[in-house]
Amino acid sequence: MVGKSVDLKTFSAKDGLWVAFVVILAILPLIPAFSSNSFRLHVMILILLYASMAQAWNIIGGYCGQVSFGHSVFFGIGAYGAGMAVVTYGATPWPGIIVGMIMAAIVAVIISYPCFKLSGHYFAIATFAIVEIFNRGFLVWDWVGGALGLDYPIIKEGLVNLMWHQSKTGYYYSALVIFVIIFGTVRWLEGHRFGYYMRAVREGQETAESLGVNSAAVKLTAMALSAAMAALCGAFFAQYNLRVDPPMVMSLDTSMKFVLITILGGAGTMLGPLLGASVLIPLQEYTRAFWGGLGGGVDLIIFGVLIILMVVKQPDGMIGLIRDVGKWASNKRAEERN
Amino acid sequence: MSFRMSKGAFWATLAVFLVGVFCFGPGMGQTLAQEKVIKIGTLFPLTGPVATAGQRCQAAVQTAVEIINNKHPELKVPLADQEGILDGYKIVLVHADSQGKPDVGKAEAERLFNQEGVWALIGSYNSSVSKPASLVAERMKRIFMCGASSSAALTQRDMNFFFRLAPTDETESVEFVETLKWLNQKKKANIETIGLIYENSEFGKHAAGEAKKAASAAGLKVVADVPFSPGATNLNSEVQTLKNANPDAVLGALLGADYSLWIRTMKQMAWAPKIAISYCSGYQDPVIAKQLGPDADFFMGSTAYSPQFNVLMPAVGDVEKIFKTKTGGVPFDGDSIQEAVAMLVLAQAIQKAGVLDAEKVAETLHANTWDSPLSLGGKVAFAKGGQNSKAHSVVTQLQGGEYKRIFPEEMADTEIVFPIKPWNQR
Amino acid sequence: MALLEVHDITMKFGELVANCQVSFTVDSQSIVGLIGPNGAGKTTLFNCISGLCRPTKGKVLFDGEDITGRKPYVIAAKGAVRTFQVVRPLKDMTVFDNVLVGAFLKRSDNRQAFEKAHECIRLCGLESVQGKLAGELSIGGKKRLEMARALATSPKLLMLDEVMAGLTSTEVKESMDVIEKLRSTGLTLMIVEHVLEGLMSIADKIVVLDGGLKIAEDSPERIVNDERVIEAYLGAKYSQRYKQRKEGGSVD
Amino acid sequence: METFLQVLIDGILSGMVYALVAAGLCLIWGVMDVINFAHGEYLMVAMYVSYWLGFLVNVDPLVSTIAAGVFIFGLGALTYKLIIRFTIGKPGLVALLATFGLAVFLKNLCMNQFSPNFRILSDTWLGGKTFHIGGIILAVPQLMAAVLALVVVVLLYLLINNTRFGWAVQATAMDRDAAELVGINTERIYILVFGIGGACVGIAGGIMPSYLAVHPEVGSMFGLIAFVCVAMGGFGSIPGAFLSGILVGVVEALAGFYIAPVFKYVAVFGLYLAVVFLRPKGIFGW
Repeated sequence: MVGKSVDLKTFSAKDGLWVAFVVILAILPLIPAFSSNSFRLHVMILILLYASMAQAWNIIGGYCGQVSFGHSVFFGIGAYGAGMAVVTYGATPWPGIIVGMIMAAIVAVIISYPCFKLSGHYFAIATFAIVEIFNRGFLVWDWVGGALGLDYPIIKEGLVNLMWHQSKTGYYYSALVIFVIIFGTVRWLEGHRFGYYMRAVREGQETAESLGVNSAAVKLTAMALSAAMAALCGAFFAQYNLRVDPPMVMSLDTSMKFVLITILGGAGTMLGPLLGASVLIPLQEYTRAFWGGLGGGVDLIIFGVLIILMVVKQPDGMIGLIRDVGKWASNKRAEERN
Repeated sequence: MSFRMSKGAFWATLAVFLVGVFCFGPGMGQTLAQEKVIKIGTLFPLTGPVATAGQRCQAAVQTAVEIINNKHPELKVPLADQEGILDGYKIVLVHADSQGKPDVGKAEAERLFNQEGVWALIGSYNSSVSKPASLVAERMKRIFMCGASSSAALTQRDMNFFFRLAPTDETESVEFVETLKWLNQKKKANIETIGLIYENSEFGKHAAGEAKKAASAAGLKVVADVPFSPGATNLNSEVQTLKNANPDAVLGALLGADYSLWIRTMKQMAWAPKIAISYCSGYQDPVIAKQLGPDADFFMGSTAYSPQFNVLMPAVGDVEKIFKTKTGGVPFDGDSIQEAVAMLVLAQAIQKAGVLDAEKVAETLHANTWDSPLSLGGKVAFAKGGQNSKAHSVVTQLQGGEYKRIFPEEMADTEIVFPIKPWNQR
Repeated sequence: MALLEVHDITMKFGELVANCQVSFTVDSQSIVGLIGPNGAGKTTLFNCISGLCRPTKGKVLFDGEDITGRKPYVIAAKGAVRTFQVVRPLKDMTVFDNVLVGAFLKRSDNRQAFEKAHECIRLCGLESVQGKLAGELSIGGKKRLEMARALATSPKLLMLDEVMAGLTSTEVKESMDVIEKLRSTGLTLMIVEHVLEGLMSIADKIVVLDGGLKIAEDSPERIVNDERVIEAYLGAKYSQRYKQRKEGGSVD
Repeated sequence: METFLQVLIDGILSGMVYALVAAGLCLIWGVMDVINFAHGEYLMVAMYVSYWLGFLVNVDPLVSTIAAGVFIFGLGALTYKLIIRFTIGKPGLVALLATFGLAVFLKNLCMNQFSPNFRILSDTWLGGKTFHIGGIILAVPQLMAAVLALVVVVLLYLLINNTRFGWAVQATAMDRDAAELVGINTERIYILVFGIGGACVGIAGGIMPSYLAVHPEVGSMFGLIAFVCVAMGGFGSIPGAFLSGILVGVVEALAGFYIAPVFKYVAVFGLYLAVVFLRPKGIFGW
């Protein structure tokens, strides 16, 4: 979408496609093949959730170029926000979600400020370290449930409690709303000053500064925004699984998922996270469903090989793959014409 | 990294999304054409840090199903002498891997019910997985049989469809403290202080909490409280902390590899308490005694089963032969055998209820006392909330690589070696 | 009135002295050339003015305000914008988007920023490549991009660091035209050049650096005859001979 | 005081093993700017090599550590040939994610092949032996591992700094193209460096079964700690990695004992953050 950004319209044909896509998604549960409690609906919920998570990461990791492995911290804070509101205080999750998002943004700014002074691998390892510190900190912090975690009671279902019992349709539409919020925000950013500034910082910090871009402020803002959105996803994750504990939400594994999905799909692009989640999540869920019961970790072996292949062969992600195929096809057409 | 996005790319993404969701969907969960089949799901951590235990549990359920489905007149176990239940219904297992993660476990539980159409679930070893997974079952009004998860909280939720066979860490803690009191009386052991070492996870933390409660009720003083990160590269500071506090007795909750590391580190530091009692898992892993050799001796723990219990539970021996074919010769342990019991008791209840109706079967499970030759004490009965009120375990001590029964006295077969022999006198 | 005043700038990197007590002024709406041989400290001086380095000593006043050691983006926002000698395109962004980043400095509204970017792209003759990724441009294209991007920020003072180096003479000519055009719009320019051709014809004033010291500050006509300048550029020997020839005498 | 010394010495001993694990990672990082995420899994594979040699043919870990080193050398070279080769020159993240895939693959392959059971070698030469100096107890296996670590790291240091091969490696690390120009086969250097980096962790893993249980998850924590040591020591500095390895071991032990055992890794990671916030390129970095 960058290439055509020469035109002035803020609402382009591309956005029309997005709207169409969301409408299709919204209609899907009405088709019988997606019965209200099917595994397929579960997979779709996960795709939407992980695509949103990846898109949240994409703000700072893709657009702004700061590869953080620490996003599970923010995801976890969001999850704990919702979890504690319901489990500890017996309230609805909503205030917890808001507080969680704000807390995540604050924590993001505090820990990112010193980290942004680090470069390359030093930064990456610092974010690893932060995840481990938070993970272990939460494991011993009794106020948040410590190692025991938080278990949701069964309470009244509905939007008020953001909880549904038998049917997954409610969760599906909630995930869709989160998806729309996060993708919409990123789409908006992409076409506005802040979006250009983020990419400028990614491409060259000194250059950006010479053009009047306060790169530190851009990075911190992007990080805060990204963290708040990750927290929103985390809150949904807690509501969906009805349990929060540190290994579940604040672990390197979770962090890696943010990164992997985005990179596999195509970092710094709007479609990348969705594409990555659409491939990786069904793969993960269905390989586990097919082979997981064998107990040999076959699903994970395949998963590992696939990651290697994908990363090595197409570092631009699947977006790059599609682009290459597109190029190849148009070349072919051009040849035929000649 | 930014590309000119064509409409093509967009539609390609949509296609990938839909293919991902659609293609795999149908075809899953198609059942065998056979009519008289009861599908039961198993949900265990088949990969991840506790995969060993999970795989053994799965094998135990498979063993039980083999007994139920086929005629085994040589076994003195209910349902062994007939083929199937309810006049020819056979049980078919559908296995799933929780990876030891609550979110995965919950998703798999839902898939097993909704997609695979299982009738009931057995699982799921980790208490942290059993909690959300059993919630799924409860909300669907389906039965969840839990063999070995030990968290007492599981059966304090007033659930109607949840049944747990193993003794809880609460009862185990009381039993441990009883053992110490008994030692003080009988042996003038003079045990006054307690140290706790446990992995900082749902399992360890919960056990330690119960241990503290039981200890303070009995007037014992907890002088060292040492949680550690599971999968640690060493346990030096943990053991050093214990050594410095030098408690008379240590209660431990450590799984597999951590347990062996703990023992070896204590040996290296040339320290041992007078007595050490462990919650299930690490201590009762049959591999421990073999691999640690004499170092494993004189440590104690609660055991629901060990091959040396054959005198008490004569029926197990032949069942174990089947189990061993699935585990490469590893015998039952106290966790896995509970899963076999869970399967057997469920089948007995279905047989007795006479219908495949979850509510009826759950009522039947609650209402009766079940014969269970694979359980210590031989009986199983469920209290409100689903706890097996007849759950027993014995405090044993490893002597010469064998689990010797020490307490309660009426079950004992050996005199306790007290205190633990120093490392250099073995 | 002077738009930029540089007072006694000294910049040391450890033992190495890159600039030593350099002072000069740049008048509003003038073109000032900053020349000197390799390693004379031109780029360092630029870095000190634009905030990339903090000078060890000395002061920089811009528009009457002390901007010494301020952050680059603050200085850029005040209107003193520079280009880089070693081009730094934002590689994975298109040429247009590169310029747009500059345009956003003074305009947060998309429409205005887009218009400004278009204008600067036209001015620098980049229309035909505006949709390309900046990393794919030729070196000449990248130099022009540097300029377009800086221009888009609507600066008061534009500091060009060797935008003409490595260009063909026609390209140099074109650039000169653009610079003349800019001055007529009221812009002040400070130009670092290694190549003197062309610069001499448009500059109002030339500042010469050598070995970190300012050795001359004068109009172009006088600079070309300045001994020290010739010595700096052509070496002592040549300068000596030049002097001798001038004096008509001979030494050894 | 005695306790303090005991804790300190235990920390130093385990720190030296971290240092050896980190040294291999450090070499790879320094020469090709690649973080090998599968480093911990190399360690795990090495432990399996040593375990199986001990279990099947009764070779003591002290001997099979050499075999493990050779094996992981091969694994490293193979990794380079099949994976890393394609990631050189691309953003650092690419190699990191690719090796993350490799880590997932290796871990689960071992689980698939060897089952998740933990395995212990009983009756090793060193197993369980200790000796006492005053009131301080030294565990022989750990001591041996530490000595081995010291020897290997010193050899590695000498290799890099005092041999023609080492100079070629340094030249390649500084500027690959320039090194090519002066006739260095940099591709070969890369293979060898990845192999040698692997061999270091292979040797560390080879001796570990004499005091640590082997299972598929055993490498993860070592891997993480190695990252921390390397980054804390500074880009490609082997003495830096070695010192920070020991520092990490000591901090871990002291924090574990004097604060609380659950905080020992928190202290290690906190130490890393503190160091890089003060010196963004690590202790020995530039």
